[in-house]
Parts: sequence; C-alpha cells; structure tokens
Amino acid sequence: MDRLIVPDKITDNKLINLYKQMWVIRFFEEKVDEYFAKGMIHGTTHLAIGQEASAAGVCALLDVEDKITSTHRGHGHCIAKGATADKMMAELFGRTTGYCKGKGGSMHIADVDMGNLGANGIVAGGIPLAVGSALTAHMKKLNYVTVCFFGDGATNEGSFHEAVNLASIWKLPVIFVCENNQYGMSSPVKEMVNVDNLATRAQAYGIPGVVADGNDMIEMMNVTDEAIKRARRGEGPTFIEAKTYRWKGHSKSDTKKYRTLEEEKEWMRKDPIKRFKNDLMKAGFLTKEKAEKLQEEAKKVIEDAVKFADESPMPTLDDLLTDVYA
Amino acid sequence: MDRLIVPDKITDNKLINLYKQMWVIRFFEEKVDEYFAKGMIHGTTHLAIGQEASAAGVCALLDVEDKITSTHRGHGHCIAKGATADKMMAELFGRTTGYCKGKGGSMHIADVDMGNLGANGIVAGGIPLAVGSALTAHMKKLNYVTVCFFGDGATNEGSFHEAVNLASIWKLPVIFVCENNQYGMSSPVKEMVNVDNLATRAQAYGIPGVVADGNDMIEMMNVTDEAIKRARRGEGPTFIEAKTYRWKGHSKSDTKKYRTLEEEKEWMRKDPIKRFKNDLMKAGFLTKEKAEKLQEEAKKVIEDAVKFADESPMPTLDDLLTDVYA
Amino acid sequence: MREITYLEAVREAMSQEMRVNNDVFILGEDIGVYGGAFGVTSGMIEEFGPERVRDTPISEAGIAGTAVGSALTGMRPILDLQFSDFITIAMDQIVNQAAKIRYMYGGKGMVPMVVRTPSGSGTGAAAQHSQSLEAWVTHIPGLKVVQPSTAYDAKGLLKAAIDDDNPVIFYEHKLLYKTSSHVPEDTYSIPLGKADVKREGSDVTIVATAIMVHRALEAAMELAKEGIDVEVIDPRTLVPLDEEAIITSVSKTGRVVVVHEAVKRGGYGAEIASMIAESEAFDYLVAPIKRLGAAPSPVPYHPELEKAHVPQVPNIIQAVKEMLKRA
Amino acid sequence: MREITYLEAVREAMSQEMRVNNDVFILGEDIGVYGGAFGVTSGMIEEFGPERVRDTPISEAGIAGTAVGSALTGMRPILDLQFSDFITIAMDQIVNQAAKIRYMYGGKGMVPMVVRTPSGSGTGAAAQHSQSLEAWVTHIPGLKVVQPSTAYDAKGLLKAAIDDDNPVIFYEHKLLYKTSSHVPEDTYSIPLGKADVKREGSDVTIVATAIMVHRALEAAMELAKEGIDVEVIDPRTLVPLDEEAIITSVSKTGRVVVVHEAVKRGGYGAEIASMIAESEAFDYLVAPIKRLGAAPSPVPYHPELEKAHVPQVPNIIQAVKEMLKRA
Ligand SMILES: Cc1ncc(C[n+]2csc(CCOP(=O)(O)OP(=O)(O)O)c2C)c(N)n1
Ligand SMILES: Cc1ncc(C[n+]2csc(CCOP(=O)(O)OP(=O)(O)O)c2C)c(N)n1
Ligand SMILES: [Mg+2]
Ligand SMILES: [Mg+2]
Repeated sequence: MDRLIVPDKITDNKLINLYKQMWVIRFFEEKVDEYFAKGMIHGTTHLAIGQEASAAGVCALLDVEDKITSTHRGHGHCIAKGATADKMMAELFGRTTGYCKGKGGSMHIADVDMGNLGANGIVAGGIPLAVGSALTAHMKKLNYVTVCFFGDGATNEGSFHEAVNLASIWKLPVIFVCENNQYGMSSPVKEMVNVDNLATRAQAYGIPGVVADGNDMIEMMNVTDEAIKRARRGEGPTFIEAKTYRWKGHSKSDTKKYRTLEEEKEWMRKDPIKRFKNDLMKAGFLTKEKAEKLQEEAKKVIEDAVKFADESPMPTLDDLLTDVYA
Repeated sequence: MDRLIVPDKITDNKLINLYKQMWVIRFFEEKVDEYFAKGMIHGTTHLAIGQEASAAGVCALLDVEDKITSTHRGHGHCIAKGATADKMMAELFGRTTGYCKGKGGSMHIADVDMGNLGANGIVAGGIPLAVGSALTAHMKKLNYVTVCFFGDGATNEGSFHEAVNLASIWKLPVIFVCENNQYGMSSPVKEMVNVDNLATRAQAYGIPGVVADGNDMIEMMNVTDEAIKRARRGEGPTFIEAKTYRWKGHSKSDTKKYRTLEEEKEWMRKDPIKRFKNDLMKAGFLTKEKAEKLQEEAKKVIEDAVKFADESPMPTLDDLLTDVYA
Repeated sequence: MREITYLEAVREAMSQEMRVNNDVFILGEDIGVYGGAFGVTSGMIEEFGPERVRDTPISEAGIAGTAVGSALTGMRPILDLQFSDFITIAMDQIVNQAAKIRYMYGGKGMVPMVVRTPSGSGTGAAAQHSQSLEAWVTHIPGLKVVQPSTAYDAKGLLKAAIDDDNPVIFYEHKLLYKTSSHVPEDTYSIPLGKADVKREGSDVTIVATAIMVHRALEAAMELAKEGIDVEVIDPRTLVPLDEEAIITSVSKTGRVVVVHEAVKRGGYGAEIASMIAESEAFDYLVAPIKRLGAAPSPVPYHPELEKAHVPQVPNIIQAVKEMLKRA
Repeated sequence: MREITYLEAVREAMSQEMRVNNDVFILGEDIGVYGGAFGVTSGMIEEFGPERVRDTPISEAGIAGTAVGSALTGMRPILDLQFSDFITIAMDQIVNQAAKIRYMYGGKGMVPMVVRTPSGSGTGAAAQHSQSLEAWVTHIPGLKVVQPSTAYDAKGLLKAAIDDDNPVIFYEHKLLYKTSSHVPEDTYSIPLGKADVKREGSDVTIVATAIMVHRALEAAMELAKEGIDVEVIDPRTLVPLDEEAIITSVSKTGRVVVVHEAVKRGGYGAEIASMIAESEAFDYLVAPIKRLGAAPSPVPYHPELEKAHVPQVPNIIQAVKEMLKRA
C-alpha cells in the first residue's frame, strides 16, 4: 500500500472530507451549468470544473482565521474556504438568503466573517486586496495568512505586478496561487506571455516561485503547506503556479473555438477528483463503497442547496438603496 | 595608447561631438537650476546632472527616424535625440518659440517630428507609448527602433509590466532603458524592490536583461548597439539597466534627507563626463586644449539659448484654447 | 433598404474602413477567434488576420497606451475595451496621455484613436460589469465622446470617429447590439456634434441617450395616446454637444426631461440640464428641468433590482406627466 | 485662538487620530523622511515610525488596493495620493472595489479608508499635475467626497472622514496649504454633508468650492463696495451634498453663480446647478443659473495662460454683475 505524504495538519478524517468537498464543488458547478443553460439563473457564470484540486488543496491548509481573495471563477474557492452551498446557490438565484442578499451574484460572492474576502469581477482586482489583508495581519501582529487566487491571464495586469512587489518588499504573509488553466478567456497563455512557467515571474520580485501540478491534491497541499509555513515564519510571500485546466468554456457563452477537443479530452483524463480518489484508495483511506457514499452525500448537499435557494424569498425594491454605505 | 572599442556607427568625429553634447546637457541643466533658484523659471523641474552618459550614450546609436520616449527627467534625452537648446530653453521660459509653445514646460517637451515622442509627467506613462510606437514600426514594416527611457521607480508601476510583456510577446523593436539612479524621489530602490538588479525583471518577460554602468559612455554605447541590432533583426526588446546617480535633488524642492553627503560625493567622483574625457584622451581622440574648447563651445550654446529664449515672445490669451483638438 | 443590427453596423463600419485604410487596426482582449465578448468582431480575424485584429493580454493600461503610441506615430487604432467598466484601469493613458498630448506638445502630434466599449446594465452582470461611466470622459478636454442609439447612427458615427484625428470614446450599449434598423451598405459619415431629432413634438422635449432614446420613444408613443406630444432628441455625441439643437427644441416646448442610464448624480444629464438652464431657453421654461438617471447605488445583480436601478418607460411617462400637471 | 495653516491642520488631524487609534495609518509615496510632496506628513515618520507612516513604491493601483484590503480587514488606512491626477491609475481599486464592496457583498464588510490628495492648478506643473477631477468620484455611489477650503474645515472634516466607515475621497487644494485660519487644538469633527455659509448676503448666492471660496469672498468684498450683497456658500462635502442649505440660500436671493476650478463641462457645478433647477428654488430664480469653471483645455504651463484657464476674482465679479443687470 502506498504511503500518502501530506502535511501534518491534514488528518485522515480531513482527507476524507476533502474528497467529499471536491464533489460538492463539482456538483455545485454542474448544477449551476444546468440551470444557466435552462435560463433559470440570471447573468453570467464562470465554472472551474476540472480545477477542484487547487481550490480544495490550498484551502485545506487554512484555518478559519485565514483569508482568501478569489476571482470571477470562484465557486470552488468559496466552498473550500467554508462557504455553504445553500447560501451560494441562493445568491445565484438572487435570493435574500444568499451570501450577498442577491445583490452580488456569482462574481461577487463573499463571506468576510469566514475569511472569504470575495470573488471579483475584475481580473487581478483581488490581488492588491489580498496584500492589504496581509498588511493588516502584519500590522496587527495577527497570525493569519492570506491566500490570493488568480488566473494565468491575471498575471498580465499591472495590479498583479504592483501588489506582488509590495508583498515582497514588506515580507507579508500572503500566498499567491496562480491557477494556470492555460487560457485567459480565449487567449492561450503561451501566446500572452513569453516564459514557459508563470512561476518564473516570481524572480522579478525576489520571492520563491513554485510550479505545481494543479490537478494533484497531494502536491497542492504540500506546496501550500510549505508556503504557509514560510509566511507564518515572517519570511514573506510565495508564488505557486498550479497548472490545470477548465473543462468548460470561459463563461456561459463560449464556443471554445480557440482550443481542440483532443486537448480537452487529454485534460479530462487528468481529472483531479479521480486522481485524488485513486491516491486515497491506494493508500487505504477509501474503499469503492465509501467513495460512492461520499459522492452521494455531496450530491445531496447540492440538492438541499437548490431546495433552500428555491424556497428563499426574493429581495424587494426597498433593498435597492440599502447597503450602499456603512 | 588605449584602444576604444565602440560600435561601428560611432565615428571619431561623432565621439568628439558626443563629448560636447554631454557638456551641452550639463550646462543646460545647470542654467535651469540657476534660473529656478532665482525664480526666473516657473513650475518645477527635474535635473539629470550626473546621468548624461545614459542619455548621450544611448541616443548616439539612434538615427533621425528612430524614436524615444522620455520622462519627467528628460532634458538630456531631448538634447541627445537632437533637440536644440534654444527651443528647449524657450519652452522652460514659457515662450511661443519653445517646443510646446509654452504650453508644456519642462515635463512635456516633445519633438514628434524629430522622433522625440515626449517627456512625461506620469511615472512610467511613456512606456506603453514606446511600445505603441514600436508596434507602428512593426505593422508598417518601418525599420526604426524606439528607445524607452524610464527610472528605477517606474519599474514598480503596472504599466511598465504590461507594456514590457506586450513588447516581448509581439517581439517589437523597442529598447527599454532603465536609468537606475538609486532613488525614486526619496525612495531608495533597495527598499522598493527585492532584487539586486532591476535587469532581473527582464526574466519575467523572457527578454534579455543587461546591467550596465550608466556612467560609462563607452559601455552604454556598446550595450545599446547590441540591443538595437537585436531589435532591428526582429528579435524583440532588450531591457538595459543603467546604474547611475542624480547629483541634484529630485526636483527643485528637495532637501535630500534620504541620502548622505558621502554617497553623493562618491558618485560625483564617477562623473560620466570626466570619465568619457579621460577615455577619449587616453585613446588619443582629445587633447586638453581641444576638450576645453569643446566645453567652451557648449557653454556658448547655452548662452545663446538663453538669449534666444529671453528675446522670444510670450503666448497671448488667444493661445489658451488652440491645440486642444487636431 | 437593408436592415442590420447595431452590432453588425459597428462591425461593418470597422471592416469597410479597414479595407480601404491599412493604418486602421483593432486591438483588444478576445477579439480574434473568440469574436469579442459580445461577438462584435466575429469573423474579422478571418478577413484581416491576427496582425490587424490583434488579440492582447489582459492589460488594459498597457494596450490603451500602446494604442496611443501607435496613433501618435501614424496608425489609427481602434481599442476594443471589453467592458466599459475597465476604463478604470486605462484612465491614465486615455486622460493623461491621449487627451492631452497634442496640447502639451503645443499642437504637434495627434492621437487619432477610437476606444470602442460596451456599457450599460440589463445583462445581470452586476456592479463591476454594468456601469455607464461616460460622464468621466466628457469632463476631459481633448477627448470626444459618442453614444449611438441605433444601428444607422452607430455605423455613421463610427466612421466619423475613425476618421477623426483625435481620441474618441465610443460607447456601445450592450442591450442595443441586437436591435436593428435600416443601414445603407455604402459607407457614410455622421458628423460628430450633430444631434438627431428622433421624434418631433411640441409639448415636452426629452433629451435621451443610448438605450434611453428607445425608452423615451416608447414613452412618447404611450403619451401620444393621451394627447401629449413629445419631442425626443438624441444628442448622439456628448462631446462635442449639439447645444443648438437642444436649445431650439426646449425653446419650442418649454419643458424638458433629460434621461440617461448613468447614475443621476454627477451624470452628463447634469451638464445638459445646466447648459439649458444657462441658455436663452431658460426664458421659455415653464417648468423646472427634470433629470432621470440611475439610482445612487452600484448596479445590483437581481434582475428586478437591476431594472429598478435605471429609468424605465413608466418612469419617463411619469416624469412627463408630472411636469405637465405642474405647468 | 490659535492660527495654523491648512497643511498643518491636515497633519494635526491625522496625528491626533493616530495617537488614539492604532488602526489608523498612512501609506503613500515619499511620505516618510521626505514628508510628502507638499510637506504635509513632514515629521510624522519621526513620531509614528515607518510602519504607520509607510513609504510605498510608485504603484498607485497597488497601494490603493492594499489600502482597500487593509480597510476591509480592520485597519483604517489613509492613502496619500501624491497628486490627484494620479487617481487615473488607482481608479479601478477606488471605484470598482472600495466603492462597491459593501453593496456587492450584501452589506457585509466595510471599507473605512480616506484617500487624501492634492488637486488644482496654480503651481506651473502643467497638464498632468494640475487637474481637478473630483467630479469623477462624485458620480460613484459608495464614495463620499470632501473638499475643504479652510484650515478649520480641513481639520474637522478630516477627522470626520477618518471616523467614517466608508471610503472618502478628500481633496486638498495645493494653493490652500499655506493659508491659515483659527483652528482649535482639540479634536473636533465637522459632519460630512453640512455646508457652511461663508458669508451672508441677500442679492446673489455664490456656491463655491475649495480655492473658489476664497475668490468668491474676495469678489463679494469688491461687490459690497458697489452695494451688491453676496452670500457665499461652501458645500465642503460634495457627497453627501447639503442640498437644503443651497436651496434655502437660492430661494432667498433668487440668483446663483456656481463656481469651481474644475473644467466647467461635466464638472460638479453641473450637478449643483441642476439640483437647484430641479428644486423648489426654481420658482424663486429671477435669472438663469450661471456656472463658472475652467476652460475646455488641458492646464497650460505658462503662468498667464494657467491663470486664464480657471475662474479668477474678476470673472466672478463680472458674472455677478451680468446676472444683476439682467434681472
Ligand atoms: C480587468 C478585466 N479585464 C477583462 C475582464 C474580462 N475577463 C473576465 S475573465 C477573463 C479571463 C481571465 O483569465 P484568467 O486570469 O486566466 O482566469 P480564468 O478565467 O482562466 O480562470 C477576462 C478577459 C475582466 N473581467 N476584468
Ligand atoms: C504616476 C506617478 N506617480 C508619482 C509621480 C510623482 N513622481 C514624479 S517623479 C517620481 C520618482 C520617479 O522615480 P524614478 O522612476 O526612479 O525616476 P527618477 O526621478 O529617479 O529619474 C515620482 C514619485 C508621478 N509623476 N507619476
Ligand atoms: Mg486562465
Ligand atoms: Mg530613480
């Protein structure tokens, strides 16, 4: 039997929960996909199906006090950071029980109290926010770390550059997690940058840059653990590049002309959930039956979430002008 | 006698002219400094005394068709790219004969026809402009190169990052010349970035990054020559970091509390003009007498410039609303 | 006459120009094979190739500045800014560079560029993807600002914008992309600074922009049933503004409602209303000028809140009626 | 009572707050040993140390976003934006993040931060260092906007801004830094949204902001010699705006001149004028509302052109006289 080398923090029980969590994320997004297709959800959405390991693997190492900033493709990050599927679904349904009372929608889900400083509709918009959060920890001598999620495309925004530099010179406890899913909308990362690994960019700021297999839960947990320890020791930020892939189109209206079906299939073979399941089974943490049971439980979570959302009340016009100012 | 190794393009005659040009730049700025102190020039100004070698050395390799973008500290770049001291002085005096008819002042001197796309009051503001100019060359299949001057502080702006990345992925004929004069206003570069050499930042874009002694005319000419050849061959941009120092304060109102007198003196010993003079003398291009004569001529150029400026007409109120739209 | 959509009209204006002028090119995010976030450039990379329909990284400041630099050196770039909300990232290059270069340089150099950008709410994209921020750029000397409301206007105004030697910010309303009107196949130009009377009337003037032109026309139809005769003026370009057309109309009707989608506070409607109040039309006013604009909140996600956030037909009808009651 | 300068008043407000509240800190370019581009933070790093008077790289977007993120997590940052023209680089973080976070998040989280920034012309710094762009931020729900005209107001308003749980943009006029007035040593707060009648009068109301308050008062003194009695109202905060104070004054005088330094077209004066025109004061107006603002050009370098670009005392006097002639 293989031995799983995972961070100390990751108990056996946690491993099992993480497996289930990945399914919760997957099912949540599949449901959203379905409802969007049916026109039952308004607006737009960005699904991270295929990228579950970076969300779940990174957040597995976080405590409640720790913080994250997320992106337009943030459902997974949210759930992994402790958001409940019901309030998320309610938000997408535009209900008052949603995380943002129906005012934010998919691109703005946040749960400040639980350390989720928010999804963000602006590419790279959350990166300086994460640095600010880390600055608070530093100045108030709090021990929390902040994880900043963003995509490959975001590394071409000026605010990425400015924020990472700030974090570096101030040695702030922040972990930059770049989910390189090979495309920024339709643009292949290969054409938009002139380096093989985005992690190379860390050199411009004098911080460690790590390339990780973003579809490998175990590796994601281990590199994150390393980075968090470094951050908590006061040694400053780490840049982690998680190589991964989004199975679905960029947003609801994407014909995916910019990539091939072969490429998609190749990556679907690298399904992070399947891989983690195999790892857990090989290491004796999971049986086929147990795995199925967890998967069923996850499905149930989403069904309940839909029910919760569907039964929740709509906002009234009186809500339009509340919450503008504190 | 030492042999001077300089680019082919740099004829013996050109070497002599460059020596004189450096003095024109120096005297121009000393005069401006004096007039500002006396309140005879309005607004603010940023002097590059001590940095003449990067302006003169880089522009020595440029043809009339080539372009530059400059900065708030741009008098030297302008003169080196062919601007005449009289129209520059007239601009600082706010006269209609000035490069900008008195509407721009020190921070906005430009001479588009001569390939000077302008000084810039916005730190890093000129960097994307240079990339745009290089894009024109590329799209129109023109053979010119664009040199983009900026300071160490500018490398922390997002637009630096975005623009260099664009130039790299599109392999544009642009040379990024970072004049690292150790400070961005009052901020030591050592505290504002976490790398020893700014040239390291080139790695984030997959382009060559070269460290050069910015006070050494010969070295500046050689590294620029290399970069220009590369650009003209269609191999894309080069990042040159010229290590140098500004002798004066950041702008007219700087008490220089952020640095020591010793440091200033140390750098003043590395005077780029004196150094070039020695190089030229050692190589037999210059005698003491000839050197003095050139210096006198340079002084005369500035005296004439002042006279020209002083005798030039002031704008009238009718000029306020012209030149807003083409 | 042929009918095409607003979206097609925009594409046709660009394509026709690009066929005859090699200096014109487009740059922006996902405008190539993807065809742009709204499909406006769909098919263009196939015709013009990736050099002239230039996909860029996600670098709004960088690409805006690149456009400015290329314009200054002889190209005529069209910057496709994916959502007008992202102008927040490109403001420096647009405001401190593009708008001012010619003046700062004493009249030398010019920056012939167009920033095309979709604005407005109604798609459920929430606070960061639904704004109408055109007031910002109207405040900046050196820029021109265009806001077409129909396919016909879009084509003619875009040609004028591309032909203009100055930076022009060209706002396309997302909800108008699919609307159609008669559009000649040949190229034509609608001069910047010329308003269009979209409907003649004698009782009240409505000055409306972009999608509000359509809502105003709908309101006018409803009001006509009650015998209220509304004139609808579409300025089409905010800068330069056809003040004369507006003043003439208001002097005739004596009443004016100004309506736009942007937040009312500090919106361009304030400029239009103030301009009227300062003009000779003041003496003809029989009722206070009324402005309609979005509520003072970010754009909400929920569809009903999103609708309530901006003026709708009933709001316009009500405003006109209240005004008439008063007089 | 003690007299100190506007600059000292700003510094005192920050220092007093920082002494009692550890969450308050300043970040910005060259605010440490250099003391800020205008000397406002001079001496503060010596008292509060480099952690709380935090020098930053030249990264306006990054530091604005850092301020937002730190505010969201419990600090109360004061962002020192070296010149208000550079807000062009920080707009996304201010407008798309700071202003909207609370609303987008359904009322959870808050962003208690102040952006302090010097604006205005008159120093010969030309087009990119002399703008008055406050109209932009007044247009954005979620932001508050303050523009003090005196040392007394600056101190009290800055305390209110720091105490406020929302993002507040605080404009300091460069030419006012050296002006003095009576300023109590103890802390005091001037509520945001409360205008100040800087001079009472009965013939004409002048609504003036920042440096124009002083020019309006000078004009009023001149006009008084000719028996014209001018009331000068200083809104002090643009958002929230004390509409009542303005309406009351205009209803009394029946005439109003609105004057600011920002470009007239699309300036906040348009909002003020429109608000008046829409209000019950309309019925009391005996002359068209008049706005004065900067000319439609970038700010020129030459000192005489620079002066001519913005309203000066004689322009205000002339506007008032013309208005009276007419009535
Ligand atoms: C500032 C900004 N520019 C452009 C967009 C439009 N947009 C949304 S997501 C996206 C692609 C982002 O790519 P990446 O960072 O790789 O994240 P991914 O979508 O692949 O997860 C783009 C261009 C935006 N939302 N914000
Ligand atoms: C966007 C912007 N931020 C800040 C400033 C104010 N400022 C002018 S020059 C300068 C320092 C620039 O440093 P560096 O790039 O190293 O150039 P140097 O002055 O040393 O030549 C600063 C902060 C500015 N003009 N523009
Ligand atoms: Mg991506
Ligand atoms: Mg420097």
